Amino acid sequence: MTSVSIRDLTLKFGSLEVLKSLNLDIDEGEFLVLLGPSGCGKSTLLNCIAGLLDISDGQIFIGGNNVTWSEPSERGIGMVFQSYALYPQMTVEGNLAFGLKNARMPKDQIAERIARAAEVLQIEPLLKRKPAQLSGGQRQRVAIGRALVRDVDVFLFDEPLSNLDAKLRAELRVEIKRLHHRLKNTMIYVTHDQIEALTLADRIAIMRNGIIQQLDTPHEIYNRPVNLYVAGFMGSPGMNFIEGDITHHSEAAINFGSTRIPLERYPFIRSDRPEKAIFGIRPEHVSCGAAAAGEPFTADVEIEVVEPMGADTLVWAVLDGKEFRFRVDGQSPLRAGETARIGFDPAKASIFDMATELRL
Amino acid sequence: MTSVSIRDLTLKFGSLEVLKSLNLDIDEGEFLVLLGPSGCGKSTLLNCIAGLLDISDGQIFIGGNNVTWSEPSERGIGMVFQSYALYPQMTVEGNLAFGLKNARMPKDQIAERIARAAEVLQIEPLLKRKPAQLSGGQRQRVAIGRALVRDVDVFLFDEPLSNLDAKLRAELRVEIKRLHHRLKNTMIYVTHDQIEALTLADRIAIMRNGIIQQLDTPHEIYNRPVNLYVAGFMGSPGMNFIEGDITHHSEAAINFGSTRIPLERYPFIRSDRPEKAIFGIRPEHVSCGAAAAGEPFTADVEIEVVEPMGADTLVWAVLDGKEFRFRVDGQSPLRAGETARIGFDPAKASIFDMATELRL
Amino acid sequence: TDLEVTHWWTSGGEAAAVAEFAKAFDATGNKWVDGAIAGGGGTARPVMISRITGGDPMAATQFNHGRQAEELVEAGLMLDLTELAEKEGWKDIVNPPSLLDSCTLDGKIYCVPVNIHSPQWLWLSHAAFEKAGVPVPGNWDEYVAAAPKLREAGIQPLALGQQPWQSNLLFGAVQIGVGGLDLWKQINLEKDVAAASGPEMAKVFQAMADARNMADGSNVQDWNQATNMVITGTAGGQIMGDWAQGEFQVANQVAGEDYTCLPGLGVNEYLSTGGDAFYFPKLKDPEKAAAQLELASMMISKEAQVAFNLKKGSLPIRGDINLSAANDCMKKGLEILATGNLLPSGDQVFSADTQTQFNDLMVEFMNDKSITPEDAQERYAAIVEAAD
Amino acid sequence: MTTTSTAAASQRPIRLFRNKAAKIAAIPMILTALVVFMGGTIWTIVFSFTKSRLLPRADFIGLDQYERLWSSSKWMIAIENLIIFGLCSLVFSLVIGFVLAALLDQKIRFENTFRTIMLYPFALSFIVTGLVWQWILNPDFGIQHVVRSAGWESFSFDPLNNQAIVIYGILIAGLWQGTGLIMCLMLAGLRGIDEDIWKAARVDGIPAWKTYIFIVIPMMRPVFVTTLVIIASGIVRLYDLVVAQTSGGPGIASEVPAKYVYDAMFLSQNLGQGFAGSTMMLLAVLIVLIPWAYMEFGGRQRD
Amino acid sequence: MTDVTSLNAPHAVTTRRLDGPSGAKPKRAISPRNVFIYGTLLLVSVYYLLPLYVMIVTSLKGMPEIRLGNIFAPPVEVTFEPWVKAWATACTGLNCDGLSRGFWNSVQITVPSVILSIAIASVNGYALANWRFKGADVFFTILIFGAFIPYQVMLYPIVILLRELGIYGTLWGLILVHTIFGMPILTLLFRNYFTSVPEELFKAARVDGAGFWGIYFKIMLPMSLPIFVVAMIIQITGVWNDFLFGVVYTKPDVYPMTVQLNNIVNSVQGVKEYNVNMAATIITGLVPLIVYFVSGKLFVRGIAAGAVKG
Ligand SMILES: Nc1ncnc2c1ncn2[C@@H]1O[C@H](COP(=O)(O)OP(=O)(O)OP(=O)(O)O)[C@@H](O)[C@H]1O
Ligand SMILES: Nc1ncnc2c1ncn2[C@@H]1O[C@H](COP(=O)(O)OP(=O)(O)OP(=O)(O)O)[C@@H](O)[C@H]1O
Ligand SMILES: [Mg+2]
Ligand SMILES: [Mg+2]
Repeated sequence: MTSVSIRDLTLKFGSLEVLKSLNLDIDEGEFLVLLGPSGCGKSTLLNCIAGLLDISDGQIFIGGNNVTWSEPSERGIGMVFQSYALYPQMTVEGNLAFGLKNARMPKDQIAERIARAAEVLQIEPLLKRKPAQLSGGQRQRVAIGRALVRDVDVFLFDEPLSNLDAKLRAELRVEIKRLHHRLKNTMIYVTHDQIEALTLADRIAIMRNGIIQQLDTPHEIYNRPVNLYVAGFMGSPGMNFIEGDITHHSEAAINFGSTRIPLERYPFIRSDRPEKAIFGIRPEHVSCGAAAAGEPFTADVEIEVVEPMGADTLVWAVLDGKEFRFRVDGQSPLRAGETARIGFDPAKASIFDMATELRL
Repeated sequence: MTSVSIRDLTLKFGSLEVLKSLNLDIDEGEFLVLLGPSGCGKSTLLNCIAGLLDISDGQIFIGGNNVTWSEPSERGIGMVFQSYALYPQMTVEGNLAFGLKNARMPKDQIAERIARAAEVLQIEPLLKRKPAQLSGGQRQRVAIGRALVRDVDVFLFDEPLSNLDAKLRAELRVEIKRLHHRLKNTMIYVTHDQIEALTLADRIAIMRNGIIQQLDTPHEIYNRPVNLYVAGFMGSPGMNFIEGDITHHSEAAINFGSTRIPLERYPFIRSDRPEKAIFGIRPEHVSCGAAAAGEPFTADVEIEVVEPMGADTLVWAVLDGKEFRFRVDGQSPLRAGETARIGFDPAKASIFDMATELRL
Repeated sequence: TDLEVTHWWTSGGEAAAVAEFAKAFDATGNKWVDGAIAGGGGTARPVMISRITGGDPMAATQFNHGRQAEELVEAGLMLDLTELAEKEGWKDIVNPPSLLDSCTLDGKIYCVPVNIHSPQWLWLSHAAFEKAGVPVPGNWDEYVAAAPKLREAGIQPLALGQQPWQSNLLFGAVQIGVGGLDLWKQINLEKDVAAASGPEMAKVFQAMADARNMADGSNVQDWNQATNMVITGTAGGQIMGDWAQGEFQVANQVAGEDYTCLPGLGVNEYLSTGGDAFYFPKLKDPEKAAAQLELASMMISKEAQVAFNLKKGSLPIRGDINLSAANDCMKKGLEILATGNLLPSGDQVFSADTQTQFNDLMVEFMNDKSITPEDAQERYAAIVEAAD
Repeated sequence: MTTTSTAAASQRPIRLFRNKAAKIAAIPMILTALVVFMGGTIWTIVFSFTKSRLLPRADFIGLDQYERLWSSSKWMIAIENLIIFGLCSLVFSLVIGFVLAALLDQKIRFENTFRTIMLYPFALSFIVTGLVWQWILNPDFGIQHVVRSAGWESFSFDPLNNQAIVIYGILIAGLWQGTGLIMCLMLAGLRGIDEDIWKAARVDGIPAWKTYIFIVIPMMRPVFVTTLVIIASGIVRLYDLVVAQTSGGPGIASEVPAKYVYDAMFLSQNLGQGFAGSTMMLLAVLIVLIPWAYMEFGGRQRD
Repeated sequence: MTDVTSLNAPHAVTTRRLDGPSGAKPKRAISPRNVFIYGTLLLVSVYYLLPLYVMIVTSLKGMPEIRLGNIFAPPVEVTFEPWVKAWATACTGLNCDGLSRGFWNSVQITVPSVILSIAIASVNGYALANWRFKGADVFFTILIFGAFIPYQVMLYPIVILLRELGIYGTLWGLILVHTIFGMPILTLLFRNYFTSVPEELFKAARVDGAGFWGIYFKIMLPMSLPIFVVAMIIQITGVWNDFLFGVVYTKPDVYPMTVQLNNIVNSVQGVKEYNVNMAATIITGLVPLIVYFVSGKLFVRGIAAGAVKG
């Protein structure tokens, strides 16, 4: 059953059309992540769903009801903001109770709800404190708690982790995931951090300029991006892109400079073959040294920069005049200036039409 | 030859001693990264070197000169700030030229310097724009340019990338590294992002509460942290720590629950053996499935959460009652709830005295 | 009944005079609620007008009688006193009758004149002239001639306050004193522009220039500060209305002994008879309306007139009372009043607007030596021409 | 999809009734803006074309009141004074306010004390300010007297009694009262500037005064705009101070438009003339205000 | 590779103290910079304090001393008589009870005026900042325009307005007038302040089901102390010091203190009694001054929070 449905949603700020006739269906209990660069309209979409912005056109359904013109509090949603937006002058308890009091819930019931949420989030010892006395992670939990107590169908998160440092972010990410496992609510989660998106999402919607580019599971999006934009956006370090010409003599291949990459193993999804194409391969799909020998395609590259990143090392190299990055083990002995042998399986690559930028 | 030397530097804000008798020598052309959690005194140290804070005690030498009491502009340093601190009402060119004009440098020489810096940083097309019209990365480059034109010996960077998004951060990181290769200036770089530290640094100084904990190459710091703090601080996801008892019956081993990890392969650096110790192993040093079989130590774990992160997948599991994370390939078929066989080589581990928290 | 009375009489002599009214009114079993607003008519009048037009008027209010309240009367905001006036026969007792005329509009009487003020007086300090070693002058010309001597002795020849109306008052006195009655009438009554720009008038402005020189260095603001200079002998003289008398009295000075007063500057002994009048805004409460009539009746009564005017130093508006207690100066005034050498006051002949223009011109002239008498005369004539 | 077909589309509500509470709450403001400020202004303008005397009367006489206004030397002096006072107080308020703020921003001791000293005059009314300064500047008792009796006989400082400089005498008092607030605004603005800018300038070797002039001041534009609005509104309203200090004297040398208007309305009992003066003043205000409103609302929507 | 232990044992080099400057940069208390800064500030302080000093000194002198001496000289013989007179016995017309009778009137006028005007202006500012409805900016611009209109100009239209409302001459009329004229600048302050409150807070409260008033009272008000202090100070100062409205729109029995002050100052009995005038001036200014001294710190904080953002 769909939990949230958006039909032809259009939103304008004055003459600026931020969301363009957008459609989206989210299943009950699904964890959907909206991912996209800054300014693409993620927050705007979330605010529309929450009812915090008056939409220009279209309809919004939550739990089967048309809530297009309902008040935010009547939509059965809870929202967690980037800055947490805790009410600074209330205690944690007050923060949690505020929404319930507004709904005129009896006192004992409020207490019960708060107790349950506090237990789930393990913030019982904090209930009497004010937000200023909490650490970033604790604030974050309180903010989630505020949505939790209201017993809503849909949770909306607007970059809830981006104000935290890397370590805490990693921990809370897991907590949110655990929470989702436990509660099984529908969750819509905005971020521009792809690690968050990949780790949390059941499905990811990649947005750009108010339009959803691809809506699919993390695995599909990562491995089979539908267009060049998605391919480039996902993955850090980013995919290597090499422009080349497609040839079909005996077998399909892509050529650039004096290099020829055979494509017989590549799973084409389209039957037309444009002449110019862009070949993309992720740095982590490239092997190096001894391991490269077994790959269907091998070549020599000159190493320019070696970036040790602890667990792994990223190598910036040049492949036949083109910049080419690949990832090796953290203990790798590669040095800048050396030449290395690399190899990869074109089956793991993505190829895009140079003109339309769509996947071939 | 040392380029920057710091002797017994002490800095107090009122009664708060932020830097405590700190010593540091930086070689010419070295890229030193100061890494540490927020508030540990990194920026303070940098400001002391730059002469922006009056120190309480100690001496500072730059290029062999005692600059302890010199003005910032006389120290031969250039500084790049987190917020860039570009002069908003001047064009990029104006920003670059302002310091030079002020030093009464002839016009043609200024133009030449700017041209050179602009070329190095590839900001020629931006020279006539104002900072507000630039993107984050471009601003960053201009901020570097401002230091560059002044032709200084030492570059100081105070978290120059932390205001940027992940993608841009990765790109600029490489650019800074290339710049260093080209200019070969001494660079001191403050960050709390360990990836930046690992990729950029010749040496990393890990700070905590105004004290340098470890000063070494990235490789050493990552693989042979001198104490528990450094071990926990470096690496994301962080190292797994397991408390246990060290036994020496036939051979050294660490025990917890019913698990026993043999330590004969571990390169002890100290001869004393405390009873209680903490055993640490990085998630990426753990193998899983078939690969685990070949490792000196193997065990079964229950999988709790699986976090696919694109290239890799992080698995949160339980090893004999303790939380245990390990990293597997991005395409791994592991599911939450399953049991998996893992293994690792204790030679890659780090063991710390529970009392002193120092490496054994 | 409590009646609120607003006025701007707050100087020593004035306040004492008002107290007489209040006492008399309280004696009738009513209560005088005093609403004094200091700072002169400029501060007080907006309050009065606002309150009357705002629909929450006081029970009685001071105006200079003349044209100041004309429009309020026309707008029907003022209580008609005709009935009371007829009953008490005001027409017969008010002298000069022009005072009552000023209260009359379309044959109805709207105000009670309470005193006669004549502004054309020159007050001279005996002490000052003694110090300078010149006899006390008997007229304007002697005074002007004595001025340099006064200056030599370190005495301010002529005291003049900064407020604009004081300069205009000085001008009015010089006009009648130097220019004479005919010229005065041509200009003020007939609004004869030719006369205003003629040679006779030029003499007046020359005299004003003399006065300007004599007043040079006088830094005080208020009229009674200037009077105080005469009282203390730091100034030789002041041209001020008869109300200055009250200040001399408060200072226990005796006319003829400590100071001399010269009506019409001692040249042409004419006095213009302006004065203060009380108006009674219409009130809704009938009880108050009755009390208003009592108040009006009290103000014009003999006893009140005597008591009030003695304190204030002004002349009573009734010809039928005997002011034996009056001092030297007051008696001079009463004599002139009796001979009928009277003129209407500026407030009666010119609108407040024109008056203000005169004020501005005169104060500018008196303070700015770069304005020649000729320039001033030209501008004066222009105002006369535009006057309505 | 089940949802689209079954659920009845909820009606788009009428625009006027969205955020009803907000609109109701804004009624006092709307009424004030429309009835008092707009209404009063229009009423004033309309009656400036009439011959109204003591009471407003719809007795239209065209532009006569304006002709008289502009041929009146008092008005001309008033305008001239306003321009002098306005320019000087604008420049001096900003300069003094900024310099003081900059001094206080030097991490000095007793900052609170100094700030309070500079700010307290703002708590006093213009009447009080005028009175005190009248007293201090009085040549017979005040500074001039004191200096002279100290032996310097020829010393002359009597701004309130000297036509040529009387407006500066008023300026002294005006600045005394107003600069404290300006200083506070500037101080707040300075504190809002990114520390790093200062550091960057120091590293670049730029002296402090240059940093202020070329970098900090341009960055404080919003503060200057707010400050300008506050100063300008004070200048246009200048009235009480003049009345308390000089009543427009000596002569009419310190007349200002607001006083001209007041006098015309209540002393001359010539409302029409007063309204004409007001209209001219309002016109001047609009000239100041329109650029501000444009900057405030025209350029950007919301930041 | 560095020896790990070197971190804990002092490095060979570091023990050797090199020549040259060491330790904190020497700072002289009397540097040219400090002389300039403190000198200027002290000089300026004299300018600001002089009038207060003159007021106080003069108010403690007797008239003879004033006439003879110099206004800056401290009183030879301290007398509190002028204070007593100013407070209790100075005459205006017939009433000889000094400022005392105006004091309570002023309090009665100030308290409700301040409360009402701040209440309305804060709601306005809140509505403008957080609930931007169509046309709001237009009204706001008009309101700001109102900040420039000289009070004298509006005297007449307001008389008519109050008359039509039927509250002319009542305390409520005066309160309304103060509210109206305080509205522009206060609304500007509040609007700027509320704009600087994170919008997310407002959104969170809406999601939590709070309405316009709920958000205002429960969220916005509790966190607006600094700006309320600023508004309070400005409004107390304005209302307390007001003379024109107090005298035009009320009656003698509720005239504020400033009317008595004006009367005392402008009623000259022979010579001006400067000592009484000064005492009266100080007494009248005392309330706003105290408010300033007590809450000065919050004032600056509030200004920083509310006024500076354009
Ligand atoms: N109130 C507004 N008025 C006008 N334009 C707006 C408004 N709010 C947002 N926008 C514009 O709408 C676009 C989308 O904004 P939105 O906040 O949804 O981006 P986002 O994807 O959430 O970005 P971020 O990752 O930076 O939060 C942006 O171009 C922004 O400038
Ligand atoms: N001006 C100051 N006055 C008093 N204490 C200060 C001042 N500046 C910094 N501190 C304190 O000194 C300590 C170190 O601050 P510093 O800015 O050097 O930290 P940091 O390592 O740069 O942190 P971050 O990563 O957050 O930038 C902190 O505890 C901070 O509170
Ligand atoms: Mg957003
Ligand atoms: Mg820092």
